[in-house]
Amino acid sequence: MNPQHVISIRFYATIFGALLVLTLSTAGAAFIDLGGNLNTIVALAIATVKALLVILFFMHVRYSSRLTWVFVGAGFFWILILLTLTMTDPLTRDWLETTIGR
Amino acid sequence: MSTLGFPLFPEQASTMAPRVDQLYYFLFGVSVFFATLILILIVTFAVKYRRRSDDERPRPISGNLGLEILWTLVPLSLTLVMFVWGARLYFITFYPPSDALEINVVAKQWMWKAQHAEGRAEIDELHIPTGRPVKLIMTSQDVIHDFFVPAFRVKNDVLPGRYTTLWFEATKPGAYRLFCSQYCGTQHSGMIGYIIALEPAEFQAWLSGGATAVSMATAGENLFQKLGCVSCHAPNDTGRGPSLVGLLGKAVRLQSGASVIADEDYIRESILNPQAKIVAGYQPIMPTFKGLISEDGIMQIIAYLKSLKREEGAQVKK
Amino acid sequence: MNGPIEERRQHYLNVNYGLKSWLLTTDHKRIAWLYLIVVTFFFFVGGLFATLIRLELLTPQGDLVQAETYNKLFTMHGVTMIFFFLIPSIPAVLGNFLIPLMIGARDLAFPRLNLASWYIYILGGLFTLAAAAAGGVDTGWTFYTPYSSIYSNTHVALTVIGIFITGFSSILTGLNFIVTIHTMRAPGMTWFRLPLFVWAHYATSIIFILGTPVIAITLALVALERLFGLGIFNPELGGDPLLFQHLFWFYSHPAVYIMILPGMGVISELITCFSRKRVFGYDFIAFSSLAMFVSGQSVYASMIFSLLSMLVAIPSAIKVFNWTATLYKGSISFDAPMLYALGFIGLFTIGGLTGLFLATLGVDVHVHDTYFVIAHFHYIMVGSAVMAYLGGIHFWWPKMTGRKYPEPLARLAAVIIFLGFNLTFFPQFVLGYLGMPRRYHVYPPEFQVLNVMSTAGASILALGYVLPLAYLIWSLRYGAVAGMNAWKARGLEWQTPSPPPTDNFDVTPVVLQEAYAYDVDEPEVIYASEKAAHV
Amino acid sequence: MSDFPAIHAHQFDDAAQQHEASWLGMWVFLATEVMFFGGMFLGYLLYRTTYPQAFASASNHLDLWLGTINTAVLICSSFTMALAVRAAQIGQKRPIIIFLVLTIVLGAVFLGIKFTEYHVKFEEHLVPGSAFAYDGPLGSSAEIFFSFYFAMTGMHALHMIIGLGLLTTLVVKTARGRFSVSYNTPVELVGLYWHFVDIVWIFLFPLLYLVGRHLR
Repeated sequence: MNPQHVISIRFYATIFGALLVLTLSTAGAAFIDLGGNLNTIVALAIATVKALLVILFFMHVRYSSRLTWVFVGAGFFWILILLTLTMTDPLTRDWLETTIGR
Repeated sequence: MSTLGFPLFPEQASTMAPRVDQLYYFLFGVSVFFATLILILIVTFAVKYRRRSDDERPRPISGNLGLEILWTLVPLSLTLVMFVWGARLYFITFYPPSDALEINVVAKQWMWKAQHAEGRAEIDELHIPTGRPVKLIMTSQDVIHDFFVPAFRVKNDVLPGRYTTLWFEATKPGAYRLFCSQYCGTQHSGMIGYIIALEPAEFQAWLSGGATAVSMATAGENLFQKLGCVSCHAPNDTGRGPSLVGLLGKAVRLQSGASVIADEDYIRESILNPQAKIVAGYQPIMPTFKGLISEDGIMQIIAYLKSLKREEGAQVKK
Repeated sequence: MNGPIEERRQHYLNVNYGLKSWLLTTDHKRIAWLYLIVVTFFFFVGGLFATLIRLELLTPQGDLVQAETYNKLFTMHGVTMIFFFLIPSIPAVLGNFLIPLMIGARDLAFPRLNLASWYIYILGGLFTLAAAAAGGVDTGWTFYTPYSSIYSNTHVALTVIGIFITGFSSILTGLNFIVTIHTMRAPGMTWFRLPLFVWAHYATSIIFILGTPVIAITLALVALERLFGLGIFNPELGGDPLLFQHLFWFYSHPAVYIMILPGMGVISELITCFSRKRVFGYDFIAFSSLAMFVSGQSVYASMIFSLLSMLVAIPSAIKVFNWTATLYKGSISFDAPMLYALGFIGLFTIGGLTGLFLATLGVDVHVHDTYFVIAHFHYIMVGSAVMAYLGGIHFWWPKMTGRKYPEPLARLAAVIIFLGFNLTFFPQFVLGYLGMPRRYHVYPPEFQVLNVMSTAGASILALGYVLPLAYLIWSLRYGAVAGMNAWKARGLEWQTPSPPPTDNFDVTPVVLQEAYAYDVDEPEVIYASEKAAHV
Repeated sequence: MSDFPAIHAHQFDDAAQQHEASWLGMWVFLATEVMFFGGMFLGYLLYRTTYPQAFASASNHLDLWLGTINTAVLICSSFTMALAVRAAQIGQKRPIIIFLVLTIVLGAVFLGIKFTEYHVKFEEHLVPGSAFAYDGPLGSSAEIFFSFYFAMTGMHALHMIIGLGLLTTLVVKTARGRFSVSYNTPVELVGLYWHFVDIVWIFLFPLLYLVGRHLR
């Protein structure tokens, strides 16, 4: 772990700029009908990129120990488990009733 | 009944009961085997290797890979057997035979209301014929309840805002206890009753007995007229709403492009929350009937719509 | 004190006196005592509720208490026992006291946070007690919506807020343990030299930090729904009544492992010490702890849930077999902690095997929500977890207090508890398969004989629980003085005086071997002090 | 690790160990926080798949302009926070205070805008409960959307308020000269917390404000 890694102001400003541009583009993209679920996917993809920029650079994870990576990963991995496992019920509920039930 | 003066096993009174009991005996056997094995090992070791002097320094044994694999794989394969067996049984309990006799059940704090298609309704009692599969279509008016008949080994949650089903086939006549097994408030333990299984002939006699009951489909038809449904949902597709003839079980294309199977839940939702799923080609103009129709009423309308299906939609009376 | 005058050695108990020195302490050992006192209080409060429940069920009619009261009794029993006794018991008392001692640290990583956790726990407890005093709550400890959110007119919000607050106590304790175990191990204390007790607490802590917040927010949403009319669980608006159950069981199914894992850690220490053997299959026990928490993650979709519940049985089975194998060719003595440990193995075996009935879908349909479930989880939570807790308290009592408890009485209590427990809960398996639903205030008369047996067992069990309370308090003053290593155990916690000094070790220990080296004569061989290592 | 001072709490061997423990502790705490918000995100996801149209139309009742501006404000505050941490790393006292105060101001602006939005929703009877009134179709499912809106943004705002409290104590501590090149862990940790709260908003913004914009 090297938390004392000092990042230059220029670099911070670049990340900051990127975040602002992404914010505007996500707001803009929302007005275009991309059809289907694509709007949501694009919006969440942009949000994920923004979150990664903040985590990696503002939060210095890019320069941190493996242990930090593990806990950052664990948090997000676990939320994925929560989401997928729980969604299996409502998603398969219809599936069971319509596909097998007939 | 056992010789102890109290029962150890519940009565077997449905086609499901022996099947569940078979699996239960299997699990029981496995459990007894392993519990005895552990008990014997512990007692043997405890006696044989009891400390005889305080100076004993037994040689360390750090483990044995073969044993570890053995006692990982044996339980694993046994549990897989249990899983597959249990899952197969579950599928049987989950999917009612298509020729089942349908009875509607509405649960509310703290009573069971059942209504037969022919019109007879009963409270905290349910008359059924033996030797014929019976399918219950259940919903709750308030909290979550659970319909449980131990002698039949069946049980299912009864949820508000949704239909759940339960099916069984009674094998011998008699009165069997019905419990609510999902805690539902103060009088939860009073929400009990009896399932009365009758020989088919007796059941028919019972059905036609009682006061001059109107069949559910007829009651539903009356409601259909009274609430003005008929003014939009004409039998031919000429109304402002889609025709409902032969609707149940059919796939419906929605405005959103998706398509759904028009089951009981769909009908119920369309009555209470009409804007949720708009049929392709129609305007979202239907008002909600929330507060204007009871759960029983919805079930009657569904029964009516089902009757339309059976009669090939010939006769929607004006 | 008679006998030779003892040198006045300074230790954590006599370093300073007065209420303030306890209530503002940051010493993990004193905080463990603070927890011990409150946890014991809640255990007996919950036990009182249980007694009333069993008395009511003596007869089929509802003659002792009204239905409303009965429903409040079983709800308050569940809430106090689960959230205020079982979850904090072993981690917050024994874990708090022992983890730094076992890994050779001077304290937990965040001592003030540790004290704060206790105050948060107290605050949550006060809310819940206030709810009980104000008239109680009748939803069942599971708080199923929409009954809890709309229909119940008891003090749901107050209780739920109490549990919400207490959740943060668990989260902070878990956080403290994780950081401590990661960063504060003594030189030479590698991961695979850690006692299994520490491994078990590591796995438990992970469930604390990843599972507890989900239940916290779920209960908070129920409270918001009651207080401000939010409509997330309201079926009138199209809310999904099962959403609550998904979120609730995401935590509560692993929570079963929160309650049992630390107990398993305790048992691993007891079995090894009293059979003087290295634990059989250390790695398998260590990894099965982690495997349990992974496969314990619950879903409500029946198929996957069933499969995961089946899979979680495997690590449990592995543990039981390994403990049994540890006895093989050992040198077994039958002190009270060992009796508890052996009782644990027996009861846990029954509890685990009956869990398979619930995991098997076809049978679960029948036994779900009946007394079968009640019996099963009492075998796990009371039969196993409480047995482990009591075994652990007895085992480490000389370390915590510097005193010995009266051994014959303790053995008697262990036997009484074991017999009373089985008489109480075994009939409930039969009741469950017969179809007696849980949470029934009145029940059909054909179930009475088994219920009478259960109530009779409960009175024996109650005696078994009061007995240790009495003699342990007695031993605080009159017990024989215990030496540094009362059981000739090999763990690091036994290589420092009893009671330990405030900083746990006078010199930072250097660990050369794992905690189960029972083949050597003198434990001093294992732990060299820093100085010795340098020489 | 010679740049750490010898001062550290008694339970630690040295300042490096203390720093490692604090840093890890904060990340473990954030993992907890992820799950905390995760429960709500899950509920949201579940309902959104059940009532896609209601969620889309209800989301159009939120003010996109204020939402976008607020996102930008929060990102600015994250930027100033990052600069405050940087200033602490290189031991410049005045810049730390300036950037912390800027962060506080931006955080307060965010909350101000948020509460303006809440007020408007209250006036429009879009707060769930007995006074809820929704003119379009799908009223009841829309009420669920607004339940999530208030629960999620409310919980987020609560985190912001806690963050502002933490930042204020940091300003006081910095002014008293508590931090230096060798000891600035609290600034670093509050920074982590603040960025985390920012990330939560980064996900809340598209999920709440942008759902149905293209269907208008």
